[in-house]
Amino acid sequence: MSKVKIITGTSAAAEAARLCDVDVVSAYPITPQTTCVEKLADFVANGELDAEFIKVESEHSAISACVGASATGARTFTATSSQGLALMHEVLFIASGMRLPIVMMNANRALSAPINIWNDQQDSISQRDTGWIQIYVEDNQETLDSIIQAFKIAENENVLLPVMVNLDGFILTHTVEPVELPDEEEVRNFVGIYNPKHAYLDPDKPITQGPVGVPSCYMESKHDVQLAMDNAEKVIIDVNEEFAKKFGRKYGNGLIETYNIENAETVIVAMGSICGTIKEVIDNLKQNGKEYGLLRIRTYRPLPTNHIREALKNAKNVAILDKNITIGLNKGALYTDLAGILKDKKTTNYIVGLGGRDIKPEDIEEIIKHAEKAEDGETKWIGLNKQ
Amino acid sequence: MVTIGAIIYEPGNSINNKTGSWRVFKPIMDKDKCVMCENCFIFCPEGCIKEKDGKFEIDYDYCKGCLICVEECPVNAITSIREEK
Amino acid sequence: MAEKQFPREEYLASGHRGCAGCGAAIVVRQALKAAGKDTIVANATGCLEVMTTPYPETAWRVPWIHVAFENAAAAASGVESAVKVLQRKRKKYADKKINIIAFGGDGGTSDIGFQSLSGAMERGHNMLYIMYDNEAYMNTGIQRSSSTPLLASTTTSPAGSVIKGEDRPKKDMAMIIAAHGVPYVATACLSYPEDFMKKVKKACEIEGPAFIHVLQPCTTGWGYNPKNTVKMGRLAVETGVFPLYEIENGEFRITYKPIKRKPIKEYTQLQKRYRHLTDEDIEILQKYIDEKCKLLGL
Amino acid sequence: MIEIRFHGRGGQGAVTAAQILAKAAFYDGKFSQAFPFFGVERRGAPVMAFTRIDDKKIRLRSQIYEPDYVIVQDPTLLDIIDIKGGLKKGGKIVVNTHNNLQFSDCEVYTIDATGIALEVLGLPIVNTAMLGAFTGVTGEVTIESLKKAIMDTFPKKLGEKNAKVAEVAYNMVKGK
Repeated sequence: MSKVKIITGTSAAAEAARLCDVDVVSAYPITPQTTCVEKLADFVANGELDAEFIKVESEHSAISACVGASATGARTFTATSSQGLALMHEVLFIASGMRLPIVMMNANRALSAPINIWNDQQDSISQRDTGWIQIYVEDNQETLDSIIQAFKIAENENVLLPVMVNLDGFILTHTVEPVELPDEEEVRNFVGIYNPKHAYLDPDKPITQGPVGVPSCYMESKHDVQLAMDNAEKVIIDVNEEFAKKFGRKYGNGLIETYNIENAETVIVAMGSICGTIKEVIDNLKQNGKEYGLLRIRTYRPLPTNHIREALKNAKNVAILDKNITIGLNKGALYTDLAGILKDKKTTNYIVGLGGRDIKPEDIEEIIKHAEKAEDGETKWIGLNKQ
Repeated sequence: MVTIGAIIYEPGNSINNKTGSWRVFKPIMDKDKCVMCENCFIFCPEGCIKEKDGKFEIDYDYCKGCLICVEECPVNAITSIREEK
Repeated sequence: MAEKQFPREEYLASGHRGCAGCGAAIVVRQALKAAGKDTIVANATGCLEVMTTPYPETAWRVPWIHVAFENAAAAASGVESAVKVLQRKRKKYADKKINIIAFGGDGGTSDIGFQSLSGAMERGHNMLYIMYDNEAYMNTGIQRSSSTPLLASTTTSPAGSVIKGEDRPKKDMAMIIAAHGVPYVATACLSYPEDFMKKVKKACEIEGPAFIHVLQPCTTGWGYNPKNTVKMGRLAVETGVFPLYEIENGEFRITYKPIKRKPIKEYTQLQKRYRHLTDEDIEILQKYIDEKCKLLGL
Repeated sequence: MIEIRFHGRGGQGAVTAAQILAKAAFYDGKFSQAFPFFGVERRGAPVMAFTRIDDKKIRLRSQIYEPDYVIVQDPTLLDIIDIKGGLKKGGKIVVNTHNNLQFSDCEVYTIDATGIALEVLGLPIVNTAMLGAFTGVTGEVTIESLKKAIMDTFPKKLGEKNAKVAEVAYNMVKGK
């Protein structure tokens, strides 16, 4: 039986890992992820989840232990944020290169210096090239649902890639709201049992994982990861559909979600919880007879460029919001990724919400106004304190 | 073709790599002198001294000619010569 | 000798690309003969990993994983936890006892992998970590590590006109790990295979974390004739440079006591890394070793 | 949509109170959301928390700047914080104090929550008393749902006691 609980985003993530019957959890506490691993530790301590919880001494070891466990054939989960994710950096490449379907919850948080525990998305954006599938969620329900979906996507034989489910720090991690917890049995039937054919450590069938990738094989190996990422697009769509059939909820087509986009000349492109606020603003403006649209990028890697182009085919002004900044270019990563495929549109870039700077409905209205008048390629920092 | 995750499924297939070609000096074993003390066997970095029919013999496909076996043989059953190619 | 002393099974295949006379290969052959077939190996980046696994070739006949340089202990933690949970939940491994062995060089263990090793030892994973110590970063071209001994010349602690090689003594890894309170810690040397293999067996049998610091002479890094790898290890032990002992559940025991310690000159004079030492330098070194040995009762 | 701001001190349970209120609203069949204003404050420092209640799914993610209600758990905050800041015209403030208070442009309700908590709970933990008072004053949630929300937030015995605290406070202000 499913039931609704009023819980935080981190709790939703922990509940999802429990529902998926993960075998190994390896994590190191960091704000604002902590309550996720605390809850998982509780589950294990109370016998509600039969898993090994490895209380590692750093995030580097957290993800390294995940690699070891996943390579042995265990379903593996970790959670982190910000500096912790940065510390994992090198091993993130290893997890994807070794094709290990580890699932991670990342609580999006700014990077030092100055040290800042609040939300932006610089941490995960900075890991965009590591070969991890990246999903950005809008609310706590989606956090739970996406982690369940993530295991099914990651473990799909045409994919076999790790998945990072990103939720905005504090804005979701520390906000309680109603979340429907699906029935445990139904979730376990949905995700199945992880029984890898490619990666295992078994003395009866000795294999060598993580060898030296000499120049004659390295490029092919990386190309295979890219092909797996390509395959992931369809798998994400299918899993989203299958999930909807079984649990009654879906998130756009799994890759992107559009909102009021059909008749809008100006469309905002964004990721994460900010999309909720944007939808509110769009509805309010609609009451005054003005049509604006939202394109929410749910999976940032793989970046579904064809879907994005198709969704924006009627748009004239595309306002791209980034909770991150590529310093030295004065653009956000989403903008730099999309500008190239939207050459026939007027695109503008908005750097928003860095380090927990609150984004108010007025800010969204300001962005819309600006996008309508601005020159192509302009960048604007929103909510910057003037001297 | 690279396997998924560049995983190698054939244990010990390094035997395809015949390292015997590296050799400059060649150990020669006198089986009659050998007392089966196992020194050469346990100290060989290549694992290329093998027991066959109750006697040790050197697998020259892999022997790199380090001559540890010569050095560690207590009865001088192994001597070395210049490799002739 | 009728009785076969050492198992004939080879878990490290020929054809690997180690230097002629490679000590690391000897260490692994001996360790795996002791541990047996039901063993999973996690390997830190280093000579051993590189020389044994250039894709698509592997010298390993046991399941093996390499993740990165500094995290063999963490990766092994994950493997150990996974084996445990898969045995419990999924009835895998047919209830066999699986040995988890991590191999790390001195750099991957005492320097960059120190934190993850400390974490793994402290957490009590049922695993054996073997530090194969060749006393410098051999894989990258003989740079000093914290395990490089006093006065040894390496490419980053070169013997110059002002500084005489490495200016710090060797980090005492076995004692540091012993301070973690793990049930089994030992030192060993490839030149004493019975002793080393007995220790590996014991470490595998004991429940909980175990650590073996094994000295592995390196022909390339130390600068000696490859035929002398075993001799060099024997001299290290006979001179007291590398004492052999074990600490089992807190109890310290010397496992090999030279009848009379040899002067360290017999050891240093055969190695290029000590070639720059004067008699006075050797005297300093001898004194240092004498004091260390006195502490251990050698 | 109605928006509520809680003022308290770290350790007084303002964040928990905001969450309980969100739960109560949910039990009434509404949608709700609660979140803290998360600073670097430790125990004792002034803290804020927020609750939103609506008839439809809440998507707004910004902080609350113009609340309909303000709940002040600690009277000593009155001197150091602009508790009325942004309050909507005609908005209501519920303050824990045994003194009489007057503000312009808004209705102020006072209750000696500390007194009630000490009497019923034996501890000066005031968040559930304040929620009871808020419920009595505003009727935004039902006392039944509030009690249920309190009961499933705390362990059984403590839950019962806290529900009692809320009820006492509720009855005290009800119809005032």
